[in-house]
Amino acid sequence: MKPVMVVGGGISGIQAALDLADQGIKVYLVEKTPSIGGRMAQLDKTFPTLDCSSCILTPKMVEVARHENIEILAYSEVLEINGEAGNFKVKVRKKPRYVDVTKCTGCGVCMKYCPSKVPDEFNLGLSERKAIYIPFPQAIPLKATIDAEHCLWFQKNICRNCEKFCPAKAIDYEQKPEDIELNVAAIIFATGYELIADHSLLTDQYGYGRYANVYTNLEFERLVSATGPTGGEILRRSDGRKPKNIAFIQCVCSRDIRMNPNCSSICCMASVKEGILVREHHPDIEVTIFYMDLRAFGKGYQEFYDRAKEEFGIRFVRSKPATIVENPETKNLILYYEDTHASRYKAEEFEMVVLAVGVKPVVPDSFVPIGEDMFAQVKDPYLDPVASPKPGIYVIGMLNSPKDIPDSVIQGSAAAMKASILACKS
Amino acid sequence: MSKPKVALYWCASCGGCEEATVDLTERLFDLVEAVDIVFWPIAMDFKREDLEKMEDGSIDIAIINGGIRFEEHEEMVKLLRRKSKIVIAYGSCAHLGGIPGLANAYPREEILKFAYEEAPTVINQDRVRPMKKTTVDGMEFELPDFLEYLKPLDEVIDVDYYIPGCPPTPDLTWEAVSKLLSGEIPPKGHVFGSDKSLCHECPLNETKPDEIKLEELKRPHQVVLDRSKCYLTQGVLCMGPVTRGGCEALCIKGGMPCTGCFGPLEGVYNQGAKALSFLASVIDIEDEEKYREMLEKLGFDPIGWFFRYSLAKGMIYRKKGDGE
Amino acid sequence: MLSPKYVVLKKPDLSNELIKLGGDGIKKCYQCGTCTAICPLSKTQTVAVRRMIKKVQLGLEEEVLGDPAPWLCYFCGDCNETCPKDATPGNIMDAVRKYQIINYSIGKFAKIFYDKAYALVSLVVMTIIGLLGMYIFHGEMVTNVVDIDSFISSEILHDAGLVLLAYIVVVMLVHLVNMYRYTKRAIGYGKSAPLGRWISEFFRILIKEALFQSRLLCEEGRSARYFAHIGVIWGFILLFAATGIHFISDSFGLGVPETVPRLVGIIGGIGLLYGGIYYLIRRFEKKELYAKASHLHDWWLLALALGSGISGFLVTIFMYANMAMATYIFYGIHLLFVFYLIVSAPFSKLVHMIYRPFALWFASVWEVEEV
Amino acid sequence: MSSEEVKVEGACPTDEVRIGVYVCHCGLNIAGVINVKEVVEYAQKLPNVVSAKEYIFMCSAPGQDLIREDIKKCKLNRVVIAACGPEMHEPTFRAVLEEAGLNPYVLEMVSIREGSSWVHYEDPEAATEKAKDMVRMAVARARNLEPLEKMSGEVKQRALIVGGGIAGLASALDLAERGFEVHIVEKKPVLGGHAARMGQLNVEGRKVSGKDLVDYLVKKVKDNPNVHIYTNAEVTKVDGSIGNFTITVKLKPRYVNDKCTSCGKCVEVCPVTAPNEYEYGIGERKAIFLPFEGAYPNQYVIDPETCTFCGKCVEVCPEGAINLDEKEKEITLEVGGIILATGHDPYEPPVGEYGYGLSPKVITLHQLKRLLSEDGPTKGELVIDGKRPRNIVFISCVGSLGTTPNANQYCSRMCCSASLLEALHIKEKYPDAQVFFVHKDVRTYGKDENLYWKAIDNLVKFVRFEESPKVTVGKGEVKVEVEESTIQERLVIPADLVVLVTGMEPPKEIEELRSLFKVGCGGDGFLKEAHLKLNPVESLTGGIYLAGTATGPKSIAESIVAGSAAAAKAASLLSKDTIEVEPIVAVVDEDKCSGCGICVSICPYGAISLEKKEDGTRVSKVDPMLCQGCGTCGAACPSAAIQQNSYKDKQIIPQILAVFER
Repeated sequence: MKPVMVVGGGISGIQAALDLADQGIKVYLVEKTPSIGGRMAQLDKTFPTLDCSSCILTPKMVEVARHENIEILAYSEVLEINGEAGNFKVKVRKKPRYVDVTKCTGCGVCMKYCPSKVPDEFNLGLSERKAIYIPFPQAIPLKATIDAEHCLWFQKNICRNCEKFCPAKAIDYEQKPEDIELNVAAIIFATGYELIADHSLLTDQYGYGRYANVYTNLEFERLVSATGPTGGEILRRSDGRKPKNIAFIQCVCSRDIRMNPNCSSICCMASVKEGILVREHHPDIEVTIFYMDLRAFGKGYQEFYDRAKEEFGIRFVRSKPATIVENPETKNLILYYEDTHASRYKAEEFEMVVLAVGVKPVVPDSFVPIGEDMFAQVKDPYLDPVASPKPGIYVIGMLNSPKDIPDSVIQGSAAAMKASILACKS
Repeated sequence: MSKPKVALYWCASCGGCEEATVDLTERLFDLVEAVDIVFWPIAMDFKREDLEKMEDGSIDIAIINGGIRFEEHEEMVKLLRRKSKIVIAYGSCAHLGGIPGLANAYPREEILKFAYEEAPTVINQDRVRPMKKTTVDGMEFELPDFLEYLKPLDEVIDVDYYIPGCPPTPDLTWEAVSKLLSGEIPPKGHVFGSDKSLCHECPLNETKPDEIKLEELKRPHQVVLDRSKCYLTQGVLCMGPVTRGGCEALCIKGGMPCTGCFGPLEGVYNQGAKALSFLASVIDIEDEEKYREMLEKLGFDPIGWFFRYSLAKGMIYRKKGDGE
Repeated sequence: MLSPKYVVLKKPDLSNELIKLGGDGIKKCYQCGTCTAICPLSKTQTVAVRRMIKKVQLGLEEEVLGDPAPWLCYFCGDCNETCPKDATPGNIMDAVRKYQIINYSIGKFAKIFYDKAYALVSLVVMTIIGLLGMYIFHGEMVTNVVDIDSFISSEILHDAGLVLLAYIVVVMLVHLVNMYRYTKRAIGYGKSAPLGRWISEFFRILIKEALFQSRLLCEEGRSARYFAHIGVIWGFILLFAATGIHFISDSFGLGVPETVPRLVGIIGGIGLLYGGIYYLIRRFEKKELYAKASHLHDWWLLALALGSGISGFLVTIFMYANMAMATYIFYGIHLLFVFYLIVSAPFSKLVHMIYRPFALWFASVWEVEEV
Repeated sequence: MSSEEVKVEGACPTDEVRIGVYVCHCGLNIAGVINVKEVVEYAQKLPNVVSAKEYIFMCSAPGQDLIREDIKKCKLNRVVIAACGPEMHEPTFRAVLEEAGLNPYVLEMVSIREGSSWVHYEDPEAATEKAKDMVRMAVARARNLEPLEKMSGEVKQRALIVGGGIAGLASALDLAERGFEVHIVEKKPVLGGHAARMGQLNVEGRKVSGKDLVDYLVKKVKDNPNVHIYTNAEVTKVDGSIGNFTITVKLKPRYVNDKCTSCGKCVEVCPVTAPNEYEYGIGERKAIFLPFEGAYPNQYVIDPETCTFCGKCVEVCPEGAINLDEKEKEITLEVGGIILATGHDPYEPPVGEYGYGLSPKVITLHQLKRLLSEDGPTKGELVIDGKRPRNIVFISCVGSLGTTPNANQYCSRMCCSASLLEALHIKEKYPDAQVFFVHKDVRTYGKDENLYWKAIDNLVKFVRFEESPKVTVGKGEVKVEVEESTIQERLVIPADLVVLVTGMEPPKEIEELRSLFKVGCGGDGFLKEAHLKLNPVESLTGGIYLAGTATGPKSIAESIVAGSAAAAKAASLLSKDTIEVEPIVAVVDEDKCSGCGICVSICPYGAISLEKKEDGTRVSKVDPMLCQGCGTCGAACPSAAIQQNSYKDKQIIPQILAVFER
């Protein structure tokens, strides 16, 4: 049985890797960032059960780390794929961490002494990390990484604090990128998604980036998270004060002909969940969700939505606000919208606005064919929805189409099944 | 060889346990034949002085019923302990605190206030209360003081064996006594009765389905019980599962669910909590509101239901019992 | 608030008719309401662009015909710009305006101005009538000096003017009655307003909206368009006033100096020319949104307004230059243009100058609670 | 009082308890806050502790060496490690114990990092004191830890798939191609489930119908020698547990054998008619019938419920393929894993709900799909009451979102897309038809948004309601009255056809399935997954996996993916010869158990059963292969007879009492 490669260490990639490894198949799990975990690691809680996201994800991550059949290639990227189904030759570049992972114990001493501060990607820039860092406490592998772009040694040839203080003597400034070639039977791409945050619509129409108190949903997720930059306190970017009311705007950069005609599938429930989290912790904050069609389609979602309305008193307004104007003194935000159920035009002031920004897949270069809708093409949307038109290559999770966690997990397992058939034949 | 010397004493109890001894009926004669009763204030004229006069360890078996509520009880049982080789806690009150132990739900002051001032049948305008020392007609009297809490026997003295029940059944009493007399000495701390719960000997155990799911709870007076079917499955709280067997399911046979007088099984640290836990496990109501409604209708009384005999004997409670 | 009446869906293919009139965004709109929310007029009065589109999509013909909303819209194009579905709500509003003009008109006669062939035929017919009229009624032309009366006598012109005035009044009355009926049913259903309100609103709208176009001004950055439109409106008013002064002075022998109406006319003409040329350029540029979608009826109005303005100017110039023949020829052309303008007025886009204030009037009387 | 006073039964594995305590610095994670040295000194003084040490990283190789050496040198028989939570490193240290010759289960990890240094970083002194408390408690617990042995069971490398719908077929095909033997048991006489009757699935490109998909899968499955198909069969008994199930299957008589050539002569003579359930009640069938064209097996079947056994068919059958005396058979299957692909039922509106059953002009979406299917009763022609409908009104959320008193609360996920698809088919076929979609939210999630946009583009009329619409059935006339909420108008739509967009419901036999396979159901009535998000195709019962709509509404493509996913889970199990389970499971003390059955009622994994002993009394029995070690039974057991290894009262109670020992 040949090994299988999984590219992307988010929840669907993790699931695919585990299901393959459990069948006795060797798996290479390639992850671009220093740690596996993906988007789910950034979430506070998950709908509709309100399970703490890391609490349910971390055990899976640990399982991956401990599994004898899984080799994690974190901080690595696929460079080249040659060969064919059953016999791929994949060139993977292990980027230099400048830390000897066999020695590093993840103690975090280096991070304490590093003087260089960098916006923290894990918290979407809402806080800072150091130039040597572990992205989050549950990271796997729990190893430090030097971000050479911001490291004083690499930039200005000074400091070397981490080397001085590392109790395990694990720092190695001389590390070079290492290219390895792997022979695998199948490749599963689970490269995940990012928010469509670069569109001018966000800035022009909704003032994101111009107005301090406009957030994206992922930023807000970090903001309500107990592990986030504020320790779960909801505080405004402009004045660090708790807002009296929050508006969530759905379908920003989704269902919009200008950049993304698809429905992003997850934002409605994510906003409902975030609304519930807000109301649970701070019943004095009013929450309004502006939606067009509330896509509570999954198991338990409608019930969750009903609870949000009845139990948590979240206000739902059927509308797509047209524009946001900031009150320059209070930094409050005035939303102009039509409540389409009442056919009423309204201008309403909110102290914080969260934009449910749509998603786009992170596309793995030229390795998989991409459709017009930005998402990866599939061989047969009905019979083989996880297979790319290229034989032996599978596309799952958000790369495949917008989907929630359960669907991503299911696709991970399904792709593992398909890949295992191939691996067993070769 | 002289006959074994036996002492009997009662503390805070209703007297039922003494009755239970009498319920040995003709076996009582055998007992009297076999032993020498050296101390039994309720039946014969013995005084404290008589006991004090005896040599330490000269009594073979002391059978004590009732919980410890007065200073007098405390003194007497300590005395008995000194004089006896074996001490048996007899009946629920000595074993677990029993019904009088329910008073532990209230502080001493509240109990006295109610009993001497507020109870509807009391006329006591001067609010006279029993005092430790009272002078009547120039004579000073001393009364034993009312303790802060009621304690089971083993919290005051070392107890060797327990005969549970409210009251213990004559058969069990006879079995225990004859076992001890025959020299068949169980390990210290042994509780007479069955090692399994009442269900094991319950005639209705057969009728219990594999899975119990209760949609409603009822009190015995709210329902006409089908006496051929497990009471618990009929929605009536039966403490059988959480109570030591050994009584031969007398109440069950009499048409009443078990109230738990035999106390918890070995290894169960808190009978009431366990009862609450098992009952919660079998109630099949998802809706919280419905739950609340049911309890309201029921007149839910967790202490009376689950801790009827064992309130004085809680694991955590014991620490507080010392007045800490 | 839920409407009290029951609407039976009788004309489900209404969408197709509106699509023909330029409202093809109907096939895109998913009812998000962005258009209503972005509409600058929403701040003062709910224009409910989205609701209008929905009514069209569903085929609520009577509701569509009775909705004054399209007349409140100035086609600024903000909605088109922000629409996430590119449904061009502004164009849909424009299409509804046309649909209403057609349906309010007698025998739906206005249809012809939305069809090139019919419009051409009507142009030819009117030209023939006009030329024939001039041929029959023209006098002995004095060629050495300019004497307009000698080309066609002012009495004849005055009589013709009176006939046309009567025609306009009668036809417009019929159209307005139609408009009232539809509007009453749609937005005034079961409502009654006190007479005082009718009167006060009439004057408010006449002055604020009709004469000074306050709505158009309410948006900053659009003052050029505002002045152009004011130019056209006041151009027409002044020209009409000039004609009126001349007529009244003549008819009653008041002896108002010839220069007064002429001066008024010239000022009016300048306004008209300014506005007309402004619009012409914009429509050719196709930059602003209203100008992107220019239809036959837009060009028609523009051509007539400019034609009558320019020809009138030329007449004046030639007159002062004392070029008799040129003056007469252009005078003839000018009269033709004016004739076209007047005859087509109740059916063409020009009618908006009546419908818009009336729609505003009805809306402000009946939709009070909507504000 | 001290913990010694609590009676603890059961002897320790060796006479003298010798505990080693190891406190980790975790770099600065612990040592940066807690005074580790102080904790170590404190630990040294605790009873039974013979060695207490600290190290910067206990999990590192030198740290592990230190423990190993100590175990040998000090003859330790219990180990306490005060470091991080057990999640990551408990297995590491268990391995250390094993290598040093100790049973791996006499290890106790105490999380002074997550439990103290991380949360009390502002107060190092208090954190140190808390760490001491935690170590003392851990030592108290460690004293009574027992060595445990891992358990293992054999795995039969075969799978049972219950349900031959699209999800079941997908699972079967994947497992068979992976090389495992698969048994498909389908209750109906034919494979394909609902998917086979779903008609066209797309509007553009290569036309795909549900039937095409089923045909493809059936052909592949049929040709695979690893697959055994039993149609008209039902599972009647399930014995055993994960890795080793014994399944009893009842093969119901079909009365027609494979000599049948589907000539149809029997149908002509059959005198009995019944509504055709395969066409969702449109039209009728005979008692002997072919469920639908091209079904597999393509063989007639007699429905014994309606058949009068008159024998006319036997007389006319030229092949002699009919045998009315055929009897029920029973077979047993030995399998390692089970996939439940038991599907759903469409919601059936009661008569009168939205006029259903009162007029032929009111039908369900499933019926419409049959009418529009090329292989349907009208060969794809939409004809109602002899006429082609012009105004067609879809009413969505029938039976979902609590729109009627009878309806379910949940959203059926697929209905919006499915009905818009049919609306587009109608528009394509009959461009002059007016289609109204009366809806609440349009939930065309993900890429299906495309369908919504297409429907708008094709002038499908969307009518949004908050209050459920009213359907009035007059004389040959049907009217839909609805309050259009976005324009606040009361609309009356004269309808030639009303299509009730019905949702999905758990199948009627869900209760039987539940008790047969010991799987749970959620609040919506569908089978419950082990974890809604991260274990969506596994049931709480080991070795039983869930595919397709068994767990809730799904599209065809989603069902197929779920089928493959369930297959992956089964493949993980079947690819092993034996399965090992953690010995941290519940154990019953038969001497104490009175057979009250409380534990049986509460076990979420169906791992406990009551067993009758020779003396007639009952005792609980735990199947260690099924037990997941959740401890629920231990908490509920009224006699303390059922306890969980490593978490017995004698281990936990001293730990709790140690809290108060200061």
